[in-house]
Amino acid sequence: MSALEWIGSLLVFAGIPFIFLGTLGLLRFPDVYTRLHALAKSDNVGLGLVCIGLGVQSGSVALLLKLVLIWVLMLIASATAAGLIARTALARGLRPWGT
Amino acid sequence: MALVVLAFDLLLAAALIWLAWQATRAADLFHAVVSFIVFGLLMALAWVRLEAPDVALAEAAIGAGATGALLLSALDRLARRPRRHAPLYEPGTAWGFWLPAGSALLAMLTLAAWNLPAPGLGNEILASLSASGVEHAVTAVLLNFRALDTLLEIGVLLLAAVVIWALGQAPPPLVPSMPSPALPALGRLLFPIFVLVAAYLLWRGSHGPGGAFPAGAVFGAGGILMLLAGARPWIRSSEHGPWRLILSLGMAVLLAAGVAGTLSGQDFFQYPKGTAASFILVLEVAAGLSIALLIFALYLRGKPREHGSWGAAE
Amino acid sequence: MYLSLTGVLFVLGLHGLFTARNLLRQLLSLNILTTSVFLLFVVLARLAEPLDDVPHAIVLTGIVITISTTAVALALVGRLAGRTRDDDAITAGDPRGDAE
Amino acid sequence: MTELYPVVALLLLLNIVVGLVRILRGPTAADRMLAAEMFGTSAVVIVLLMAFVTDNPSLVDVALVFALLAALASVTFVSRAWSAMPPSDPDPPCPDVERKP
Repeated sequence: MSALEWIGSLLVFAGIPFIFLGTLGLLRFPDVYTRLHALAKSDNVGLGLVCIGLGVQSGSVALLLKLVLIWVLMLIASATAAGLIARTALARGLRPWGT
Repeated sequence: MALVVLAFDLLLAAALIWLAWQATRAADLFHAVVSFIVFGLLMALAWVRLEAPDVALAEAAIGAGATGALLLSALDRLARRPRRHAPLYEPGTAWGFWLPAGSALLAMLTLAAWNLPAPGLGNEILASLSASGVEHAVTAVLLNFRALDTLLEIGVLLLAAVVIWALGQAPPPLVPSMPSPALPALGRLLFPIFVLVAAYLLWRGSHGPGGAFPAGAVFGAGGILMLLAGARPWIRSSEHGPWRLILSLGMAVLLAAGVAGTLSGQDFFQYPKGTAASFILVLEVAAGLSIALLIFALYLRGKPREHGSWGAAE
Repeated sequence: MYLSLTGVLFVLGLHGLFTARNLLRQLLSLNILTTSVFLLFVVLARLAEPLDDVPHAIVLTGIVITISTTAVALALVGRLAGRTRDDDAITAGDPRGDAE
Repeated sequence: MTELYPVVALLLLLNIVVGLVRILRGPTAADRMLAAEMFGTSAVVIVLLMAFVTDNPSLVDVALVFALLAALASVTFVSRAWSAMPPSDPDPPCPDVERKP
C-alpha cells in the first residue's frame, strides 16, 4: 500500500459523509430553499473529495483530469439547477420557511 | 464480500420494484414521471452490475437525458388540464383478479426463463473479432455482423421523426415564469463539452464501450439543452434542406454500404476484406450524426416552424 | 435473482398497461415492460460463458427503438390533449405534489 | 482500503433508497426534482467506485455521461414542466415540520 493509495482512500472516505449529510438535509429540512442549500453544497463537496481521492489513488494524470471534469460538470449542473429552481419557486410564490 | 454484493443487488432490486410501482400507480402524474426517471438512473446501475457497460452508457445517455426531457416536456401539454376526480384506473380490475393472475404469470415467466437455453455466441464472436475491423465486440456486432439490425433501427428512428413531423407544426414552447440569465450561460458553457464528449465516445467505440448510439444521444441531448437555453433551432422548414439530408444520412450510408456488398458479388453487408475498419468508421460517423439530429427532431414534437418564437429567451 | 426482478417488473408493467386510464401512465408502464425484457436479455447474456455480446447489442438497438416509440406516442398524446378538452382517456390528473 | 469500496457503494445505494422518501412525500414538485438530482450525484459516486473495484475504466465514461446530462432534467423541469403547472393555489407549506410563528 503506497502513500498515494492511502491519501486517495482517505479522501474518498472523507467525502462519503458529506453525501450522507446532504441526504439528511434533504429529508429533514423544512422547505425547498433549505433543501437546495443542503444538497447543492454538501453533495458536491463529497463528490469532489471522492473524485480527487480516486484520481490520486489511480496514479494516472489522465484519469485524474477526467474525474475532475466529472466533478466540474456536476458543479455546473447543480449550481445552475439550484439557482433556477430557487428563482422559479420564488416567482411561483413559494414562501421561504420562517417568513 | 459476497454478502455485500448480494445486499447491493437485493437493495437495488427492491428500489427498482418500488419505483416501477410508483411510476405506474402514483396518484399524481409528475410523481410518476420523476419515479420513472429515477428508475432509469437505477437501471443504469443495474446494467453496470450485470457487466453491460455499453447498455449502461446508452441508458445513461438516452434514459437519463432524452427520455427524461421528453416526458417532462410532455407534461407542459398535459398539466394545464383542470383537476378531475375521475378514477385513475379501470374500475372492476380488483386485486382479487390481479394478485393471483400476476403471481401465476410471474411463476410461468420464471419457469420459462429458467428453461431458456443460455446463449453462447461469445466464442464465435471472439473467433471472428479480428476480421471485423474493430476491437470491441459490441461495436463489431452492431456494425458488422448484425449491421442489418442497425440499418432497420435507424429506419425506425427516421420513421418516428417522419410521423412526428406529419402530425403538424411543433407546438410553441411555454415561457418560463422566471427567466434566468444562468440558462443561456449554461447552454454556452456546456454545449462544447457535449460535442467533445460525443466525439470522444464515437472514437472510443472501436475499442471499448461507446460508439454511435451513446455519442448520438449525447449530441442530441446537447441540442435539446441549447433549445431549452433559448437558442433558435437551426432546422427551419424553408431552409432546412441540408438538415433533412443529415437526418437521413445514417440510413442512406448504411443502405449504400449494404448494397455495395451485394453489388460486388458478396453478401448483403459483407465488407471487402481488409477495409472493414474504415467502412465501420464512416458508418459510425454517419449514424452518430443522424441519431443526434433524429433525437433532437423527436424532441421538437412536430414539424419545425418557419418563423415565430421558439426558445424561452424570445 | 435478477431473473425474478425481470418477472416482477414485467408483471408490474403489464398491470399498469392494462389498467391505467391515463395515456401517459400507460406509456410509462410500457417502458417498464420493455426494460424488463432488456433485463432478461442481459441476465441471460451474463449466464453464458464467456460473456455473450450479441444480447447487449440487441438491447442497445432496443433502447433506441423504445425512445422513438415513446416520442411518437408522446406527440400523439400531446395532440390528443390539444384537440379534446375533456376526455377520460387523457385525464392528466394534477401533476403537482398535492393531489388527493 | 479498496476492499471497503463495495461497502461504501452499498451505503450510498442505501442513501438513495432513504432519499426515495422525499420523492414519495413531496410535497412540492420541486422537492421531487431535487431528490432526483441528488440521486444523480450518488449514482455517479457508485459508478466511480464500481469502476475502481472491478478495474474497468470504461465505467468512468458512464459516470461522465451521467454528470454531463445531470443538468438536463432539472433545466427541462424548470423551463417546461413546472412553468406550466397551475399557479393559482400556492404550494402547500411543508406539513411535516412545524412552522415558526
